[in-house]
Amino acid sequence: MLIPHPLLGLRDAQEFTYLGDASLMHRPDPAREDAVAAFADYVFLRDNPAGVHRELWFHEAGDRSWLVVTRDTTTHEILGAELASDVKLGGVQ
Amino acid sequence: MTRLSKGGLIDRDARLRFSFNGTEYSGYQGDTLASALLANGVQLMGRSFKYHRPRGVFAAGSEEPNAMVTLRDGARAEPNTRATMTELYDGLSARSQNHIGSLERDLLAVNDLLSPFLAAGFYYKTFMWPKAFWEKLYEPAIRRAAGLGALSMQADPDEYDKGFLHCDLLVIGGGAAGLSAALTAGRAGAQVILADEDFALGGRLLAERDRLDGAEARDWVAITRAELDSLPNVRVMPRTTVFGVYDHGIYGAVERVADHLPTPGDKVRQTLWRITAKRAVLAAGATERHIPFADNDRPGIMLAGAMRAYANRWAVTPLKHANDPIAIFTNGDDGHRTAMDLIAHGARVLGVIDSRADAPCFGQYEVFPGATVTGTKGRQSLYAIEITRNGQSEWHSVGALGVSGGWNPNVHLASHHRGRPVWDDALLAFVPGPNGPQGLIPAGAAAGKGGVADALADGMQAAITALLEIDIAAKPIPLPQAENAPAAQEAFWHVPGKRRAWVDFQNDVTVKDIVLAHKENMRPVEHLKRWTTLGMATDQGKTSNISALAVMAELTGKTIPQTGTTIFRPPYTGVSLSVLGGGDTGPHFRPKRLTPTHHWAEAQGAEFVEVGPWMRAQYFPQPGETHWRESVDREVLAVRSGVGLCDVTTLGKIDVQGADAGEFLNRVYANMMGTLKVGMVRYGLMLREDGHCYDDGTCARLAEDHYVVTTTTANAGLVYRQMEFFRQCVWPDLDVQLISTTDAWAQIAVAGPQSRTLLQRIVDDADISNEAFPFMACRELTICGGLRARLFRISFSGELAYEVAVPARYGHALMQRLMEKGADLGVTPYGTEALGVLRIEKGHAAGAELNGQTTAQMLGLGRMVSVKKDSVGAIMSRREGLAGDKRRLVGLKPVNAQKPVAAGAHLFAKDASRDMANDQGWVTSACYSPHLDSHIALGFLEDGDTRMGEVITAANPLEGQEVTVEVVSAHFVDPEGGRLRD
Amino acid sequence: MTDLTPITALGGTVARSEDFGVLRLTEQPDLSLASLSLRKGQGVPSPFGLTLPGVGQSSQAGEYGAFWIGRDQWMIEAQGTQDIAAMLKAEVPEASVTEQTDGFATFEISSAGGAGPLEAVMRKLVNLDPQAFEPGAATRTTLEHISVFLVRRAEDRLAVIGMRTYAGALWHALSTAARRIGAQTDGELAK
Amino acid sequence: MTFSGFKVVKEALTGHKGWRPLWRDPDPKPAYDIVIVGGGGHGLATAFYLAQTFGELKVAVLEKGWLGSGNIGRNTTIIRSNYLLPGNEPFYEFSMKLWENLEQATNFNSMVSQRGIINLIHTDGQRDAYRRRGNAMLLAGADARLLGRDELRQMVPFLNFDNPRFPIKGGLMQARAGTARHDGVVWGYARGADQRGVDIIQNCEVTGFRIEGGAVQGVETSRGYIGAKKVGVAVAGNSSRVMAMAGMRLPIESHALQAFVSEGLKPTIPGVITFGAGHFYVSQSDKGGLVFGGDIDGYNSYAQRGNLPVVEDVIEGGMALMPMIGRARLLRAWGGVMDMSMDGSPIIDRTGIDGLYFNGGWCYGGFKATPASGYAFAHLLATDRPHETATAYRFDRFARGYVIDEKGVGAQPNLH
Repeated sequence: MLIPHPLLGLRDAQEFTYLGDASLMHRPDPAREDAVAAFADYVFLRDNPAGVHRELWFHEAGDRSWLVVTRDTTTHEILGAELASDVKLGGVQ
Repeated sequence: MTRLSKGGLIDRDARLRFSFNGTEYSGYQGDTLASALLANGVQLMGRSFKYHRPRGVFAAGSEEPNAMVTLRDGARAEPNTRATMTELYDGLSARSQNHIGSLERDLLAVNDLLSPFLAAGFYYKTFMWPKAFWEKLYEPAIRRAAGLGALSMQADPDEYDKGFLHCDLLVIGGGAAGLSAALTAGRAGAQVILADEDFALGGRLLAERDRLDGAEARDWVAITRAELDSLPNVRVMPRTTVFGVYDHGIYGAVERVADHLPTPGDKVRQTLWRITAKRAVLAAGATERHIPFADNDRPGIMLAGAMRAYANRWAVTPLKHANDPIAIFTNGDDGHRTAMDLIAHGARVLGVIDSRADAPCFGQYEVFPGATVTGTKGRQSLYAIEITRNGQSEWHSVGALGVSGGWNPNVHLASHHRGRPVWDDALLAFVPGPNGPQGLIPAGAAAGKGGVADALADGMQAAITALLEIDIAAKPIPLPQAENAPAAQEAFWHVPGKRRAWVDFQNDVTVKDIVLAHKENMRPVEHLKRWTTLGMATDQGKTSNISALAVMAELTGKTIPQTGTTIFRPPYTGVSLSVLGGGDTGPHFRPKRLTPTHHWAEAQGAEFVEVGPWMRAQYFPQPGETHWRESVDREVLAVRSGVGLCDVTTLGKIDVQGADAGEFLNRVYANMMGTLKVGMVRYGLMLREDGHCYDDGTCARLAEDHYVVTTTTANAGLVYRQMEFFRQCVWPDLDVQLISTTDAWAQIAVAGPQSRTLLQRIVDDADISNEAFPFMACRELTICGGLRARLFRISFSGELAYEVAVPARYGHALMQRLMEKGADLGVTPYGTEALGVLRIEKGHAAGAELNGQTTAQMLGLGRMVSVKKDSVGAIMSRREGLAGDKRRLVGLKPVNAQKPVAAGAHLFAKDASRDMANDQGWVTSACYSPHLDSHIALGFLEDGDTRMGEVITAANPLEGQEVTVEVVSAHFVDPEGGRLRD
Repeated sequence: MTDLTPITALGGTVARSEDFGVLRLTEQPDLSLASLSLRKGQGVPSPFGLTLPGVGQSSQAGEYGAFWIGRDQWMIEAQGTQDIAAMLKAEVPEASVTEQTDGFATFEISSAGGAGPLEAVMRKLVNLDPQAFEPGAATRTTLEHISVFLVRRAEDRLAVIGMRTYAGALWHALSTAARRIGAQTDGELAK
Repeated sequence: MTFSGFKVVKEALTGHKGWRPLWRDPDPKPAYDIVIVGGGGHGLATAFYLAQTFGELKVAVLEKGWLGSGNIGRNTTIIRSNYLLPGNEPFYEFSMKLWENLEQATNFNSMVSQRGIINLIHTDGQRDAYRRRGNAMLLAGADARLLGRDELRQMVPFLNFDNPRFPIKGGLMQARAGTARHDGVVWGYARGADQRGVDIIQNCEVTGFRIEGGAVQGVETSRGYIGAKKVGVAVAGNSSRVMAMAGMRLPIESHALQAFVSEGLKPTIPGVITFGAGHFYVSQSDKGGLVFGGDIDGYNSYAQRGNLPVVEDVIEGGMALMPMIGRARLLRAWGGVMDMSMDGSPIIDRTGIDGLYFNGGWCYGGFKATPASGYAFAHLLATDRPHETATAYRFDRFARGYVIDEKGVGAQPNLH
């Protein structure tokens, strides 16, 4: 696989470590009343779509950036990649 | 000898000796083992898998099902090697396979007589009674007969390599279409790789008598090759099989660098290339199929196209006796080409048996229109065939028979991403479908355009199209004048009859087996394959699958496309495990990390142990010590009574800086880090977000906005990754910068009551007295006359102890210096074994306790999970399953101090029966404590914290041991911690 | 100065160097390194007069060099062994600076036969297109399971900067590739 | 029809005229008592035990493709019960006991072959962990042996004992473990279920659940609506997308796992060998192919194929362990879709919807579980109570904190 790094261009996926669903960026508010239930959903449940999936890859043997990669899980086609910190600070989702 | 007197792409001046089954033969440069054996009149080359039928060569390429040999001898023996793909070299030695006794008199040929009992799926229906006999009798017998070739059982002595290539256009296959594609792209200046599995470029152009620009095709091939070789932007890779298509334009290819040489010499034998291609042209050609008929598997029967290739490229006929007549059986025009080529080479042709009633004739030979072959004779060499026309049969003497059932485009790579090929009614074949891998364009015969003129034009057009997609403008090139050979054919798939008609030769699958599969409702094509083993042999059914589908379609009344194909999977042809495994099978299998004092420890005679990627000194045997325990006991006691030195560089170190560094660490550690004073260290516990313990270590605050944290050796990379995750993905608003510094510092633990005394001798001017530098202090200072260092007063052993860090290049010298300066103090280097004993004595958790399944409470660290703040894992650590877990880390002391406790033993109340219901925990770590002169252990025990003093049993039924132990505090040594603080 | 004697990453007292045909592999112990990370909102500085390079690039100013290692993050290089972290911190006191000199082992592969043999070695070791990795380019990637920085110093010189504790394994990988390429004749290396 | 050696001989002598379809191809009926979604190993085993043990008469199995087209059709065929945790070990041991009597139960030779499994030990820490595991196995009534280096070397002398990166110090062996012929398992259960009246319906894809008042009424399929009192879903690999049709999110990700087979070789490897330091496990089939595998590819995937780096990683491990296999060739590589759960252990449980039951999350260990999974799921469907060996496989273990995490890596599926 090749990951289209937003800064570095196409890079061998072997340089990356995969984490999973990008929803992991949205850690629940620990102060909310149903925090335990919210955290249980956050930690354990996944949409796991057959199709377009937004997911986190860490460029471990590269620039050490976390990326949000949009990829089709049925074809492995990659539709885009962004720096996770930009996504988070940009308030996406 | 059946070598033709002239012609062929062989160098008749270069005679090569070789042996087959111990008999010496000779051939020429340019031969394959198959062509050379045929030239020597050898028809019988192997035995089939199941019935051990005598078999000769059937094809001329990588689709060969029959002529499988074990090539070379000794450790280089290579089983299941296709004679058709083996380039002849001087001294080649090969043996046939899968027979007991000689190839000619294989004792297992008895299986053939038993074939009625061995029909498709027979083994699923029997061998079930009596029950025990399957494993004791039946299966061992089946296993004895299994397999084809044998492993040498020796390590492969050759070297292998891997590499990466990048190009604009990868052209797979160097026949007419591939050459024109490569030339088009090469002239356009694109970066081009042209790969072909053959040792000579040209593909079928070398096997046919096509004329290009009025000359022999091989002339055009040579000129084209020369031009491609001259272009700096084109890499021509013969002997290279592109075996798989992976995601995003990555292709796997194996280059057989030295397989054509007697031994590789200073070359690698093969190289695995991972080719990243922006676009690719699949010009892999087509594979001829046969027509199953009665007894169609005899040596002397082969594909008609292969027969042509042998005659045209290698100047041989597949006969045992040179002047025997040859017959052709075909359902189309293509078979006639073989007859004409053979005649042109002066061979005797009996005629062409053409299933079509209106069969044409293209030359001076007899045609049997509307006829089929319905029988053959000749157990080890064909000598007669039965031709049936209008119900009339007659036998004819022949020495060989060519069979042509049409050509299947080699769609394999185009289907590696599970896109299915589509049926072409005109072509009577599957062609690549629309859902192939992105960027891969089939061309030429692989796309169903097998005529030479068509293939040349299609290859060129494919290159132009592919390059246009990546913004490279390629112009059409002048193509040589060529003609498409007549290729009309009819759909004629097999000759019905009562005798066995082979479909899959290697695995002995016959039309009858398909009929049986149909009868038993094994009709989906995957069931057919699995029930009969069709297409599962080493040739992966290249010559058999489509014919089998056609037979099944006929039985079910469906069309062939409705019947469908099985899935095409990599590799296209078998790839050696050695080349995929890359070569470094020994000590360099995975890289080693060496500590800064590794060479010093080596010089001291240390024993080393693998700890993940690291090599660590395990213990330092001294003269006279005969058992590791003696060394370890000595090292442990030295620390407890004097001072010891241990390289602890392997612990991960992460530099954390920024205005929000303290807040960040508050969030990733369970306990509070933001309140840590500058110049102090705190033990840190890290949870996973699911609330279980993840890692532990220390946080040292070097400045208001600067911490150095340590991790366990095993988790260094993981903790760094997790911290970056939180920094970038969860809290990017915090001002924090992280970088790993594990390797930068050589860190040496100086532990024991004399450690301060020793350190005072190397510290330049800093005051490290207990008052100035108390327990859990840290400081940047200089030692040994100005060397930058960091000193931490932390202890893993429970003794007064420090860790001193210096730039890694000085670790070796620092260790030497400490040894010198501490000689009078009895300074002693210690390894991981003593480190382990010391920490067990002190009750510190390590890998066996922090195994990812345990909680802070279990470790007795529950109060470290701060409730004053949120941190990773804090919320989930309060779930009932974790909060209610009553297991606690305890110390275990055998009642008989000299009786060892085994880590991994399970804990039981003294009189409880030894079963799961009464299982109350397990021993995590165990050792002999020289300090206490007793074996000791740590373990997790139900309600352990309330059971001090209870005598329980550590049961280890696996090794037949039970040890009575007393439950004690995990802190065997100095539970009050006074030694740390003095 | 301290009277302790340092050793090289490969454990010697002098740098190791070995020739393989036209290729030379050399250990370079006299390179000082420190990482520079910008704080939140900090502008890009010019320590030692360096223009800090853009993504995937390196730059040079006198004895100092820099290469990009991540967003808002560079590795600063200096010839010779010196307390580069302290010097750098003095240049850019508001930034996060971390001593990295001994975190890494630096090896240089140089070719007396032009770019060809050097690129052939690269093709055996890293998944980067050598033709696109032009002089001045710098990146981190994996090499035989080891994470390394590569800096193309020139057409015929490549620095391979890997974690110091992996130095021996890295030398093994580099020298194996160099030996195999170095043993080939010029013709085989043409492309 | 009963299969036997006698029958095989008789048919051979009479031209194979008497063979009958292994199962019928019935049209779906309007309604069943129990509909099983998924005609793989687990679904068919469930149907078999529902009919054979629990006396359920109106059962259908719906399969969107051909029987056994999921992971049961492409795996490394290993059966074993060498687990550590009390939530797992009794279940897998129950499965092992069902394997041991499978042929007699189904009258079909699924070639269960107890040639043993050896998990190699490379470090002292690993030996301690395996000792704990071996003891757990014995306590659960399974068999286990701790092998020393010398004993191991006698059994498998061809391993790289003398020049390894990671030394081989011994092994944990389960002699009763081994392999079974994966397709034979499918066909045995399918034929057995069919003979007991189960309707097995191929090419019938479930496209939705009909749920009214919080209770399942039946399933919409590509062959029309089929009513059902109870619906059991056993579609591992596709669990998330099927259960999403019922509005459920699962603690599961789908991942690609590759498996490999070499060309046929004369048998040399006696049982199953697992190389802990190098991501590699291997056995040799009765046909002679080396059947081997390693880690999952690591990213979410439904593509049923994998990539080259894992191929290399697995084979590098194999070569380091057994350098003598180098001159053999890789023949085929497969990719399957694994239901990777958040703790590496499966789920067999009711759902929040009455009458809808779930079986999945098998990670890459589903094959060995097939008999017990089918039996336990049948037990749950028939009695509404979990089987005694499967009580831990609940959905709510995640939220409540009772995960069954053999590897101790937490909620990251690609590490299990």
